[in-house]
Amino acid sequence: MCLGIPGRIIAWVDKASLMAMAEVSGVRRAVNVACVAGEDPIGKWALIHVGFAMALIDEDEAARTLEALRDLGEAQEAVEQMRAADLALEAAP
Amino acid sequence: MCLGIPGRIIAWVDKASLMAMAEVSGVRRAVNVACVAGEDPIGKWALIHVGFAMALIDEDEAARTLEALRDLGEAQEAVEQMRAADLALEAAP
Amino acid sequence: MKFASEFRDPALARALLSAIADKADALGASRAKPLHIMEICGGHTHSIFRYGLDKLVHEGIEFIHGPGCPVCVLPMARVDECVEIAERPGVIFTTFGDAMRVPGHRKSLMQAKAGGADVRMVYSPLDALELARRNPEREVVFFGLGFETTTPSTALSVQQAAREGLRNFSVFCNHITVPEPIKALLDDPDMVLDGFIGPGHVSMVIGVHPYDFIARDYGKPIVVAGFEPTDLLQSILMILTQVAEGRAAVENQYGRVVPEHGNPVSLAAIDDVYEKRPSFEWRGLGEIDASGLRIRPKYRAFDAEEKFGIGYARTRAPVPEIAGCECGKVMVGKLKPTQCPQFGKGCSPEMPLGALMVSSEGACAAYWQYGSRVAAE
Amino acid sequence: MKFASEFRDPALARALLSAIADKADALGASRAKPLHIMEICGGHTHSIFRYGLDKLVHEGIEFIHGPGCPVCVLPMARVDECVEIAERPGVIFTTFGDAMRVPGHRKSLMQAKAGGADVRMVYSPLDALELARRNPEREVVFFGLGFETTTPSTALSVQQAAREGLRNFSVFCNHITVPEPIKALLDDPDMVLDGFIGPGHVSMVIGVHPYDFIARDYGKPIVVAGFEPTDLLQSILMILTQVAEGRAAVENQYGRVVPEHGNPVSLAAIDDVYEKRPSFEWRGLGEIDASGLRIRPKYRAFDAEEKFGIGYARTRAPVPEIAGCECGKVMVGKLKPTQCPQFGKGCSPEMPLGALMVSSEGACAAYWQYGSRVAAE
Amino acid sequence: MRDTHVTMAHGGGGRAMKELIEAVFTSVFQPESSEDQARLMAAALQEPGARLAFTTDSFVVTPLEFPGGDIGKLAVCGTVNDLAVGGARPLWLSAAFIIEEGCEIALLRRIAATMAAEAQSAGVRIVTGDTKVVERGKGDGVFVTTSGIGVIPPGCDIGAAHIQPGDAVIVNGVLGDHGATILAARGDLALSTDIQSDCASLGALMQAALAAAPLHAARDCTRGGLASALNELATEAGVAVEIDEALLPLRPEVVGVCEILGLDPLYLANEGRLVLFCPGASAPAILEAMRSLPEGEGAVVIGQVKPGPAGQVSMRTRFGGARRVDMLVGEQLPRIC
Amino acid sequence: MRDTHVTMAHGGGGRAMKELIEAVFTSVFQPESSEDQARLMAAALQEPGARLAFTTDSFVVTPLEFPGGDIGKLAVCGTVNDLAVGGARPLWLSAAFIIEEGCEIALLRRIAATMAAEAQSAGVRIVTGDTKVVERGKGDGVFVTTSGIGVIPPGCDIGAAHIQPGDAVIVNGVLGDHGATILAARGDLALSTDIQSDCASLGALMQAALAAAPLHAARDCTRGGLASALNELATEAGVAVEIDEALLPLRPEVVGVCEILGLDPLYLANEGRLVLFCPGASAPAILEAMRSLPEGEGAVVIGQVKPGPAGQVSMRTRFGGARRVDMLVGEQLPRIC
Ligand code: SF4
Ligand code: SF4
Ligand SMILES: [Mg+2]
Ligand SMILES: [Mg+2]
Ligand SMILES: [Mg+2]
Ligand SMILES: [Mg+2]
Ligand SMILES: [Mg+2]
Ligand SMILES: [Mg+2]
Ligand SMILES: [Mg+2]
Ligand SMILES: [Mg+2]
Ligand SMILES: [Mg+2]
Ligand SMILES: [Mg+2]
Repeated sequence: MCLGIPGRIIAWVDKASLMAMAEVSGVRRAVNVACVAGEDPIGKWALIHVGFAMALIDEDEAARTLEALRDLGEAQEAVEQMRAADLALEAAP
Repeated sequence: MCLGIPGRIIAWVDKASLMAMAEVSGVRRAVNVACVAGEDPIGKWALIHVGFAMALIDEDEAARTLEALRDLGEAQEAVEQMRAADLALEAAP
Repeated sequence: MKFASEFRDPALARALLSAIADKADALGASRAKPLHIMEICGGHTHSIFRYGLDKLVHEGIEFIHGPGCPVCVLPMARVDECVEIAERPGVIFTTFGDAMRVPGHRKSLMQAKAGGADVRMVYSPLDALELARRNPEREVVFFGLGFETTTPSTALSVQQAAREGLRNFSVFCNHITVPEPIKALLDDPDMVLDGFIGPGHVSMVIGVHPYDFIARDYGKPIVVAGFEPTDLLQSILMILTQVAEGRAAVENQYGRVVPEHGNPVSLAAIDDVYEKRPSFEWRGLGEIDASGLRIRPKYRAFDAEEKFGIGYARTRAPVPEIAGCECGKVMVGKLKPTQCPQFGKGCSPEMPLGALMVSSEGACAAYWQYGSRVAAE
Repeated sequence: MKFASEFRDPALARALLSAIADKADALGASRAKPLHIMEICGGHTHSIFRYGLDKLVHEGIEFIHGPGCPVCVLPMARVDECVEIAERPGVIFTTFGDAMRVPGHRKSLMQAKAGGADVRMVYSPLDALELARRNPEREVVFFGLGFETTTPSTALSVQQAAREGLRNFSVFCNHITVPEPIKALLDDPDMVLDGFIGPGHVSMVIGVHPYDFIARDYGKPIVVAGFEPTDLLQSILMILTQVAEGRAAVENQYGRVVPEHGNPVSLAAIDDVYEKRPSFEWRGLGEIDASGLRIRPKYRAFDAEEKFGIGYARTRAPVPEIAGCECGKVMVGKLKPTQCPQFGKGCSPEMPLGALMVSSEGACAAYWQYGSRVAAE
Repeated sequence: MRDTHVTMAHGGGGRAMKELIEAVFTSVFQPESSEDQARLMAAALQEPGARLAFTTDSFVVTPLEFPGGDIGKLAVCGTVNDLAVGGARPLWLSAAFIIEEGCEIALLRRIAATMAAEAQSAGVRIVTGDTKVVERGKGDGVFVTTSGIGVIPPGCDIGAAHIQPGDAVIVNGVLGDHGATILAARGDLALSTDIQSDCASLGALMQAALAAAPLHAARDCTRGGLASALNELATEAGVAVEIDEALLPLRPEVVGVCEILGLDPLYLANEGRLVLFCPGASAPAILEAMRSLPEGEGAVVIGQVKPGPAGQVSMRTRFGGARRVDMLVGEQLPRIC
Repeated sequence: MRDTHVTMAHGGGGRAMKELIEAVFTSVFQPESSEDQARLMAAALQEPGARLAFTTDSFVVTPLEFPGGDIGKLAVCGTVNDLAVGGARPLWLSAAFIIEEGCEIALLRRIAATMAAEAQSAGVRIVTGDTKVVERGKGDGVFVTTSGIGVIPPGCDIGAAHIQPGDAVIVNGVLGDHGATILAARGDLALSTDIQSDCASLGALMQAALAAAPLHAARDCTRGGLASALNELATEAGVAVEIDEALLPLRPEVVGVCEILGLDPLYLANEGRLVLFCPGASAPAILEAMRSLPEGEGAVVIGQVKPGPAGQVSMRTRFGGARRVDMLVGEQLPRIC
């Protein structure tokens, strides 16, 4: 449930009613930023759901996740190389 | 102004609200007969205007008018024959 | 069609035409010095052109097309008010088809409909009543237009609405009466008329006596006539006979439909529902005393003027007609349609400038439609 | 698309798939004896099929598609009520597109629209508010549907309507919450689940702690996950790791979006506008205590249940579901969609019998749409 | 199909649409392939000097079904007739449907069945088509647009330009039945009658007339009635046309509708009537040929062509008057005055 | 004309209608005669073995004008394309307009101008037409129905039945631009983008492809998008089609619209896109030929044909998964979950 999509808050539309313009891949729509207005959201990335910016995206955390995945990728490659070597050894007569 | 057309009142539709069916050359429509309901209008010819039977048609009077016209026709024919004869006489050498 | 076809008999018509010609010759009427006969009623105008009587009748008879077309005499300001009511949200504006194309200053009702107003053509005020019953959440306004022939139907519908306690039905009452403008025409010193063909269906309601003043006070013959071609021809013959005999009387050609004293039910309904306005504006004729009807206070709940705060009583400053439009002069017989500088140029049925070009009873439309157009070209 | 494309990287996915396979092998999971992992959220179900993860992942991992699709768990009686409201004269019924095709007993909202009801799809409750502003003479009803992800948007819209004093806007509130049905599932003695993928966007609002009971009381691992394919694979890996390590904890894979304690503004709006219903009916799951939200009395003016005297509180007698529909069993993982006797026969996306065939998040629709259909044929 | 009414889903381009098209249209029209174009050959078209005739009309009518026909019959007859009056032998039709959300599927089936039956009896095939669905309130049940292809055999050349002073003017039957039927069937004027639409395909009739004797031009009298067709032709041909009121075939009921509403039957729509111009000498043979077919039973001469004034149509009234019969201005409105 | 908006009078069959037609349509389309049928000859049609292609489509779109085109452009391109993808050289179009009362006449003029321009650049003539006016609330501004006639030269025979396993599947450019443009232009979702409709006539492109190398079939991807066209063709041909997600050309904005609304770009409508099936060996030459024209600049292979399962379309996802690409069920609805 709950289709959410990352978009960048690019400008205020009406600060009084907490409406700002969000952009997703070049597509713009005014969204309500009440939930993320604790800090100035302009320029930030947020998770957009049914016309509301529901959460700011933590860019560092995103980078950390990707980093961890890349590390895993390398580790897994090493494991697979080892496994391939093992298999080659086993297959050797 | 005031397009009116002779139609025959053929049956009651709703006597309480003085609505009856009128027929004009095989075309039927319910009309209000309040204005002609002094005598029972069913079977009678009436002058229909904007959905109301506005007057009963006096059949004797209609016949009298036509009769007068026919008489005129005969008289006029006679006059013309006489005139033609006159002309013929005048034209005679 | 019984009571119609018989009166369209070419043989009878021929006899009448010949008798008329004889009378007209006897009276010395000629194209140069014609007898002027006004058919008051637009329905008669329509019949004259539809059957080509204008071309068949002796050339010493000239028809003057009178003000008896309710569409033609409606001032533009009334049309503007119709449009204004029709454009209100929630309103269903009902009207006879005749009024759809009459130009207002901004637009006609047909154009208002195209612009989104809910305008519906009805055949009868009864159909408007039925719309009101079926659409209780909408306000159904009926455009009450017409002379005495039509006024009873609107009155009876208002009475019916009152009986049913309908709260969403009202009439925008612009009904008018025939005798007053005739009097105004007769008072015009420029007017030369030799006799009148009286509107038969008006007399079906009001009888023949309301025209007594024409014969008595102005010395003009008037024959109340039916609408079939022999009716009209017979009436002309009757007028010529009066002229020839030096008489002026109110005669009734249309006895099969017109009772001497009119229809009591209709008269009672008219009296119950309407009262006379002090005066009413006619296109081309200006203000005429006591020539318009309004809804009596006891039926205020069904009066669109009251409901919408609009209408004649509230907009007495006369709204100017379109410049260049000579409808007024044509309507009183001072100009022939083809003498109007707009005829066939700025004004044609597809783009009428004046109301006389809209209604098929209007003299200009009749001239155009039925072939006298060439005269202008 | 930033924050999305990176998490769809095939290389990263390959590594994750390989690591998962290793872990699954190590745990002795096989097609015959799989590990059962429930993705609670329909969004996850959708992603799994959209990216073909079900076919890519080690065969010892079996996905159980949980009840986290608000459309799928909506009882038919609610749809009937939507239709009833939508069919009232004057109402503009607004809804997310998802709900349009869900069958009711008489008809779906799409069919009601075809029948003349003014049903409009909106992208946001803000669009419904705007419709209310622009149509002051109409009653605009918004169908509030969804879990905690969506509840704040409705709540904020109600608050906004109240601030503006809108009198023609109301919400037909059928919002529901995630933790309660999970508890119900865990209490089912037949249920064998090895771990949960937690709905990331729900936790974006409510944080991760509402799931503590899953680990603490039931000893099951749960990883709150994002919706991109690597998010899902990483979460599976994290669950397998917990299983391998004999741990059961609430972990957060989706840290870039999910704050531990959720979003305070959203939580405050929820608290201000809604209160828990004593219980709420779920399709396939029956009544679940405290699993539904209703609008608090202070916002009664915006509560469609109050305005129309309709809704859950008033129709407690459960309305029977369509006979032959096995949605309930599929939803709790007791049947695979292809094991439902109706699958692909009486029930297909063009003519859905059950809600699981309607929503693109429904397990049956996903099976059909994304290729597991053949199994049934 | 389980659905009883059309929803927006049936216009989406997907499975629901395919199902609707198959259940309602292609099952009845039976096109030869599922390609979205018909591929056609006709020997007559390849004859040297043969010309292809191509025409189109959209049909919009309320009510969709009426005594004597439905919108589908109109759509087939109308396009067949537009081909036929030009001397073409109608061969193939296309049919495109714009359906309003909420339209009853059973109604669509009836319309398709009528179309198939009428096409068969007119000797044409409906070879390609299309359906679209529009939201409720943006359509009116269903609109049908047909286009038609026919072949004009070598040597056949008729049209307004060939009309000559002295030509006889012929119609194939009573006028205005369709228009009067629709006015009554609409219901808002609360009129009831027993009249039926004259809706009919006139391909065979035209072929019979062409075979009988030389003729100059023909046109079907549809919207705007006989008066508009005559005015168009008189203008295009640069001649005058004079018709005779006493010769006009009119049903009493049609006259009745016109009298009640203040309409002129010359402007009422027809859907199975044509006006035909031929040398006076051809008239007897053509009348005889026409009268041998049911759709020409009522064929009569109603007037003749005069040298001028160019573009003018007039009518001799029953007692010898004459009146201009102008083109309809806007639409005919019922009037009370 | 003095009128600025269409009223019912413009549909009445009389002078107002004639004036509208002349002022707005025939003055721009310039048909050869005023007969209500075009009379046509084309040498290509009389070649032995030549076949006539005939197709029709109604066009209904909101808004009537949108970035990259208007309903008139759609109506010309759509019918030209339905002819072109069958191997026919488009020759003649008919155009029928159903106009809602109140429609702005200036808008109609713009639409007619677009149609004339597009027809000219596509090398076809609009030779016959029709207009109807419907009451307000019974239409949607204007609907346009075009029918088209083309000629399939002797020896040219392409179609679904010719598709073979091993065929390359080619599209001529980015997908979904039209659908995404319309969704945004409609305004009710309050999305704004810079995308334009892909609306284009593909007659020249098809001729270029046909000239370049043998090809088996082509179809324009309109309503229901690429997915529906592929499903139709796979079913008709009795083959499976496998496309590759990584090869699909998609504009970021289109992806954006889809992500926001939960839509799948495979189902978005196109109006200037076709999918083409050719032997693998033909692909390079066909791609080159297509890319030499602006409407084929973005031509790429997106997949290939497999023997079976018959009728199945699947997509290899970016990381090696596979998913079924079923036909669209009803219409794509924006979703939040
Ligand atoms: S031609 Fe037109 S403007 Fe002149 S009098 Fe007649 S209606 Fe009025
Ligand atoms: S196949 Fe249909 S009826 Fe069966 S469980 Fe799925 S949705 Fe329910
Ligand atoms: Mg045509
Ligand atoms: Mg036609
Ligand atoms: Mg025609
Ligand atoms: Mg099509
Ligand atoms: Mg409608
Ligand atoms: Mg087509
Ligand atoms: Mg097409
Ligand atoms: Mg196509
Ligand atoms: Mg036409
Ligand atoms: Mg509309």
